[in-house]
Amino acid sequence: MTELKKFWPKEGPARVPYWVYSDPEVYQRELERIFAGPTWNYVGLEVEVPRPGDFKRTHIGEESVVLVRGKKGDLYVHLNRCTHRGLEVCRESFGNKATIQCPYHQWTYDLCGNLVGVPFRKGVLGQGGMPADFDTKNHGLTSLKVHARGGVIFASFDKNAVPFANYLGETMLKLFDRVFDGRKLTVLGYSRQLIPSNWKLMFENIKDPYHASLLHVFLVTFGLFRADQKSEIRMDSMGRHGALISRKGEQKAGEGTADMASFKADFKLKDPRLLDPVKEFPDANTVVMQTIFPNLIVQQQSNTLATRQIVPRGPNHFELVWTFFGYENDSPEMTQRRLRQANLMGPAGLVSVDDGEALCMTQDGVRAARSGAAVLELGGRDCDGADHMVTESCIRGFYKYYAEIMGFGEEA
Amino acid sequence: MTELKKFWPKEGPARVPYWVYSDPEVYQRELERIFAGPTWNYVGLEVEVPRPGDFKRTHIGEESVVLVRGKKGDLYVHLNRCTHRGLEVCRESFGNKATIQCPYHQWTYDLCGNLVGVPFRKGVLGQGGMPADFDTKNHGLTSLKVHARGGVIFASFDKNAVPFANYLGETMLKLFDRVFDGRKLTVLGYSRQLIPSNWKLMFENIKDPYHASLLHVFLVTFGLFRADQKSEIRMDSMGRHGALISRKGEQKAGEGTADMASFKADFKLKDPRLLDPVKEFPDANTVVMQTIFPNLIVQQQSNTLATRQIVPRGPNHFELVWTFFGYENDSPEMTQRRLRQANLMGPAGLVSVDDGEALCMTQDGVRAARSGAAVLELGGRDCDGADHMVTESCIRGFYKYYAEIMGFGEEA
Amino acid sequence: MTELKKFWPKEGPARVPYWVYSDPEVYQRELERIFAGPTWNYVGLEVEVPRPGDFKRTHIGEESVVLVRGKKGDLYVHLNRCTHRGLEVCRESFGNKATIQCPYHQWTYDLCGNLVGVPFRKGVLGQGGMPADFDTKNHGLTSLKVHARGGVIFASFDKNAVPFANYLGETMLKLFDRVFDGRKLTVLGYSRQLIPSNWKLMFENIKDPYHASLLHVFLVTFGLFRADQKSEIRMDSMGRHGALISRKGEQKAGEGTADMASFKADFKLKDPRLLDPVKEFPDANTVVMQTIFPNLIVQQQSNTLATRQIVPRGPNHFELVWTFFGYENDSPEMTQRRLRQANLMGPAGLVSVDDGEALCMTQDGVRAARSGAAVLELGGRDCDGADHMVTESCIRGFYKYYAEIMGFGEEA
Amino acid sequence: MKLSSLSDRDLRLEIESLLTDYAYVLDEGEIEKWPAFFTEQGLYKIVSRENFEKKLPLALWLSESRAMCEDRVTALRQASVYSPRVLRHLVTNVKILSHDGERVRAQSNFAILQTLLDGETHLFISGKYLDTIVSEGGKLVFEEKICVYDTLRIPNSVVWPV
Amino acid sequence: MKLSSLSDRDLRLEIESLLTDYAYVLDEGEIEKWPAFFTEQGLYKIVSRENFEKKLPLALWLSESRAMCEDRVTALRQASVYSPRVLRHLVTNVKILSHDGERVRAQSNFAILQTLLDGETHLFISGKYLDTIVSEGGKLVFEEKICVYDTLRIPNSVVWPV
Amino acid sequence: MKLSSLSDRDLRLEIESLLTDYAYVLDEGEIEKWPAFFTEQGLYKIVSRENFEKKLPLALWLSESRAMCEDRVTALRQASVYSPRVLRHLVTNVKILSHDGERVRAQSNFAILQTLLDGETHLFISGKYLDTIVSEGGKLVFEEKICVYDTLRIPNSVVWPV
Ligand code: FES
Ligand code: FES
Ligand code: FES
Ligand SMILES: [Fe+3]
Ligand SMILES: [Fe+3]
Ligand SMILES: [Fe+3]
Repeated sequence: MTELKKFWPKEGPARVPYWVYSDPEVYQRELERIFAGPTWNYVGLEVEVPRPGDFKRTHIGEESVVLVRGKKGDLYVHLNRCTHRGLEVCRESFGNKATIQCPYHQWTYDLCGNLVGVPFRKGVLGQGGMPADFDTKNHGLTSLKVHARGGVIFASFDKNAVPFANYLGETMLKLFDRVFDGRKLTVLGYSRQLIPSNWKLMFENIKDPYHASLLHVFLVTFGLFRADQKSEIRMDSMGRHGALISRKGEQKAGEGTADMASFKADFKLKDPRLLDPVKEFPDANTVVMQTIFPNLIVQQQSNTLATRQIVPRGPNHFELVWTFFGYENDSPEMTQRRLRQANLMGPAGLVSVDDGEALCMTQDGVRAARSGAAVLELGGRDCDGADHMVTESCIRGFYKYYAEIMGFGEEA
Repeated sequence: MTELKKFWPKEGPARVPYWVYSDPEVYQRELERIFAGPTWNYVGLEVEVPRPGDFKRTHIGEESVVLVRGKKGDLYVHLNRCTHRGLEVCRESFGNKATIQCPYHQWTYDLCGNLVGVPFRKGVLGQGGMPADFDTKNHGLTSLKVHARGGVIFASFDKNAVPFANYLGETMLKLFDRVFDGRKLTVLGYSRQLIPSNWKLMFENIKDPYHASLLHVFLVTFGLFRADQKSEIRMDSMGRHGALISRKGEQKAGEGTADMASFKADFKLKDPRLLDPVKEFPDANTVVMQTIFPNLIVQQQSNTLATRQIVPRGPNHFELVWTFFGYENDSPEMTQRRLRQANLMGPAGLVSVDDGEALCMTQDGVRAARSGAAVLELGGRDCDGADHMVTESCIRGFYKYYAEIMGFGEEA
Repeated sequence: MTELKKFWPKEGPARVPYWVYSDPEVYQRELERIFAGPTWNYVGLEVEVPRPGDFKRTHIGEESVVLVRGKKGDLYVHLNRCTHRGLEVCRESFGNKATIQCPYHQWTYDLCGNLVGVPFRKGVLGQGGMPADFDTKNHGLTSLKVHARGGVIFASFDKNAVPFANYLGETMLKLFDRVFDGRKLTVLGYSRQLIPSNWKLMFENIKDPYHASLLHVFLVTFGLFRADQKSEIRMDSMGRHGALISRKGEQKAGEGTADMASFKADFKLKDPRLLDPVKEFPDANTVVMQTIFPNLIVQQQSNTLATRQIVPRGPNHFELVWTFFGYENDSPEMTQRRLRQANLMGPAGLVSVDDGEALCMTQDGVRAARSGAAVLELGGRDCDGADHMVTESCIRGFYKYYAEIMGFGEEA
Repeated sequence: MKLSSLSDRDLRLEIESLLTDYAYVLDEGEIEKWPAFFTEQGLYKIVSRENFEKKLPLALWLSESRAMCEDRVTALRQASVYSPRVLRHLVTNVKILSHDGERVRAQSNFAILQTLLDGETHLFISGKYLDTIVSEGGKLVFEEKICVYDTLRIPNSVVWPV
Repeated sequence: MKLSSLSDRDLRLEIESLLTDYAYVLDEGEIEKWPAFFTEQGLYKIVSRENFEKKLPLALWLSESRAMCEDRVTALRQASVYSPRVLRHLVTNVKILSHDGERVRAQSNFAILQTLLDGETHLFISGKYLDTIVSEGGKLVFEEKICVYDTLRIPNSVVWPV
Repeated sequence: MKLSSLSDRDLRLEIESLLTDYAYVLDEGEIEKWPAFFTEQGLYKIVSRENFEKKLPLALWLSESRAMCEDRVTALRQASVYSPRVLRHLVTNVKILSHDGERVRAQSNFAILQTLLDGETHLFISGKYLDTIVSEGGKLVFEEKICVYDTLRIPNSVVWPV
């Protein structure tokens, strides 16, 4: 570990020094302390690996891992690295295998990660082979701690990670269970994009209700998310997880729209099927966007549901993997509705395109900065939840926790 | 600032250690001490932003900046970075705006850079908003020091930069004023290229009369620039700016052409309109190539006039932006002549192509060098001007100043 | 030289810490201590530069060099860098020149590398020129130490490099002379590929008989190289050079094939001309793959002969240059046989494709590793030769020497 | 134009022209003309090769009607925030998959080059068009256009139609 | 189809179709259909521009018969280890070099785009096809197909035929 | 060939052949044949999309006559210093913009791939050709050829004609 001489501005979480977005050493520490640290990382949905032997290749931080369904239906997440000479064993996104075999020298692991086959271990024609004291027990795949809840699977590199429920905390857990309520999920499809910005800007974006009322003409115009609607900001006690909750209003001017240049009263859809939401959750909320530290966003925007997984790719890029899903008992009409509303989200989404661009512009803005910091003062300087969305507290909470886990002292 | 343990060879400016061309830490220091230091950087021409609200996006070092014409015709150069969360605000090369608005949360700045609009500043429906002590005065765009002369605009990050006229010095100022003599300019067009070499090699090239008589068959053959012609090398007192001045001769062999393998006596143009120069400046000089530290070349080669702006892009690349111009009162024939002669210059220019290639070959030559230095001994080892072009003094002057501003001590 | 705080695992050469494959500082030290160190580097074949003035541009480490045939038939290897201002002088892969002239200012070197021409050295019209004490003797091209044996040319940056024969050692020399036995060679063609892995993985691969019986279905199936065949592993006394030697068997199941999942008994060629080897060397060996530290593989696989030159390109890539050759007195049938068998080798080779992929997968597997090491225990933990191929000793030998020359201490 | 009266070769030439006209409006930024390339109930989808091969129904973008295409255009013009970009379509390898008198199924390869603010041109995405084409009012239009893209890791956003 | 009965223009159109069909089986992964594009004694070579210009005989891959192509297919399916990849051929600029009643020599440009596991699409290799085409059993096939590639530094391996 | 006697489709096919022949001489390095593609007073310009859209007159290269093209060739052969390079033109999406009996205006897309000394092939520049074509002595030639390139940040130099 390099010694990082970085100090947080004395204003605390109301400032984010620009070096967090592009410094390569900061990024290395993030990989170590955050993604390989005492966190729970999203790896997939149970329904993606329904049968024994099913596997999915994915990433935590920059490490390639394999999510595997064991023989008895149990779940494993292994580091995707042969213990012999380091080859990335699994090279398909999805599949089914009885065992995991490395192509190079065909060392073979069972689904639990135990090394069960070493060719020529006893030699050939009495010659060579592994030493007598070679013990396959010491050479199994590195396996991570795994936890599944409501059909969603998380893994941790840290064997001492706190239990997942404690990690989320009560408030966040309730919101998580709202979508993942035990019904079986159906994957509708994937989208993958490489966004040219630091991964944390994605989290900021989803924790940021401020921009939604201003940047997203589409959301504002059709009342899908707007500052003058009933809404809430919620966080866990440490500030790392968060949620933006909102209720759809009408497409009409309200108080506050004066400030919203984005409101276009005369924009009407020619094919209104695009916006034909139906209520499907017990509460009246129409949008709940939840961020689960460090790599997951759970999106419920009207009837479009998705997990968004964040995979950092150096300080200046991250990959965003969208898994759109529904419930097994969805009617065909409901499925079609979800698919249609998906037009708002993803790499070509009417709303998400704005965010991808904003993130790219931010990275372009801060990359060359030799000093300076973002200013987070909307709604005060605290890190508390709120019953409105005119605050950046949720982002402040995130950076408060971030500075802690990263071990950044304060500027003198 | 990292501590750079780099020492200049004891031969002084007669040597240029190869690490100046590719070391990433040297490059970072250049961005800090040179481009963001007490220097005047070219940003554009007045005629590019003629009316109030006109803007141009460009770069100083790696920083994106916006040149803006204010309401009263005054000029501003702002750092192109929203003071809220760092977004690169302006994303068009040119345009006209009444105010500068960031798309992310629509913070709005007036043309002078003052923050004049913060949506939801007072909250919405009585909730949220900025803290009472939030003062927009503290959150205006960062503005640079600006100076315009003869229709050319320069900016400095350093509020204490010496006045532009002093910065140039008398000799250089006179040459500058020769081209920018107060007549209104017309932009004929832009060319932009990414040259795979360190930015300083571009300066060396233009301060180097040695190569012109040897590399450029075209110049030599048609007598446009040749070692045996009447010529001068001029510099400011510090050596950072320079000029190569020459008078066209005939296409015939002279003394000195013996050394010029490039001279092709039998090369005749089939369409002679390409070389149909007319005298247009009071003096007899037909070529004046002026380098203004750290990012500008002013080119007068016969009747083709251009500014060439240098934008470094890492140690191994730089962008070269050519702005070809004429004078407002040029006749159509003169404009056409300038356009035709532009065939010699730019990314596809009959002469400039040689330079682009030479720069690329030099970078390829020095990139892998673990030691060694360029040798600059033509014309002696001094850094003085001369009445001929058989000298590398102008490059030596440049590196003498460079070693100083970069703070490189001498080798023990 | 940066101070590298890297320590080798205490298990010694039975472990290879993953940082050797991707750490940029380790890579820099390799360029310095290995490629520019007391090693002999392959640069080409005599037959590639048969006549005086013939040259070939190639690379040692990342340095560009030119192999030149002098006027008297002598051989030179010069650093491809003009001593004036560093330009890469020679920009063609092959050619013939009377002198070496730099295009920038036309400094001219004779084939031995002496500076013989400096334009305007005496000035022009009595002005400028080089200082009186400028001595061309001090500005010749940097020339490397050269040694040719059996038509193969090697060069060393280190003037004190031990004689080539000593460098190879008796055992290796004999194997080298087996192929390069004095007959004149004919180049059949080149293949060049950029493999996305660390260069050392290429050496591991060729020193690794373990994988050949498992990864290469083609080799195994047709009995071209298989663990149950008569074979040997040989090394020089330091472990840096090595050879895998094997004798073709039948395409039938043997003891040991039980472990070889790759064996496909029913795979028959429809056009058997692809595998129509004839014996051409005095001994009974059908495969000899020799690795000569640090940049050469000599391949004799049945009748396909090639040198494979390794050019590192950063820690994560290397270029592999294949020169397929035969002997001048080959019959047309023999030439055609070599060309046909070349289908097994090279960037599209039925066998080599597997290796390219395995290397890429290994780099992908180890790149993100923050700790860990490859395990090399097949055949024990020693670094000795063997009369079978069920051992990784040849790789262990390589890393034993590598740790030494790189100066890595052992972990506490 | 009557599809039934065209030979296979003529059909290919006509479809090449259609695809050229289609790409032209996108490259030239005349996006308002884009919806007219579809039938009123035309289906337009941009689908990843991954979803396509797994038969997962999600599209990157889905238009179930010409009107939905028009809504996309309006949104692009009035509601979306994005930096300037220039596209360049290379459409090649046009192949008739099947046809009867009514409709033709054709496949072609596309590569879209994109130039962003920095002025560098990059390969943006590639893939194949799977088109069902009919003749309406004397001109060819898409009854269905499925753009199956290879580029699973999309470079940022797909702002314009493919 | 009789070559001798075709005009130059029709010939070009037919060869374009042939090249499209050829690229189609490679892009779609239907490699088993690939050998049928050659005559029984058909010559197929992938050659670097360097070897081609120096007249060095080495090929990256050499098939001296359709059977050798079939062996390559079998090896690819059963004997080779490689990560998944998706190819996209752009074949353009088809030019008839010469023809008599029997055979046509044609040249065309190709660029192959490749998408590997990470989902990014890269320009893999480019070059020209130098084809000698004959008509057999009513369809055009390659008597000789020389793929001269520009990309001297090949990005890793050429797994599939070009 | 008489332009007036050609149908739209035939015209497109002829222009495709012309563009293929044009790219062929550049890809093959037969640059001496390049000027003959222009009329004696032919106008050839390489223009950035930026200048083109702003109606700024500057060209990267301007030939006002076939003779000026010939001068460029002579300069390239005798007067310019540059490293070896290989070009590969992909010319696609040919579209007739307008035509009368005398001249045709056509647009097409181009992408030029470049392979330099290191052997890697890169997308060099892309853009569109805006051509005015006439028939002279039985063959089609350019009365005007405007190459509008998208790639504002050119990778080093444009040595060869586009
Ligand atoms: S690297 Fe996996 S078996 Fe050897
Ligand atoms: S980042 Fe500019 S307004 Fe928020
Ligand atoms: S750099 Fe070679 S002669 Fe000047
Ligand atoms: Fe958003
Ligand atoms: Fe020059
Ligand atoms: Fe191998």
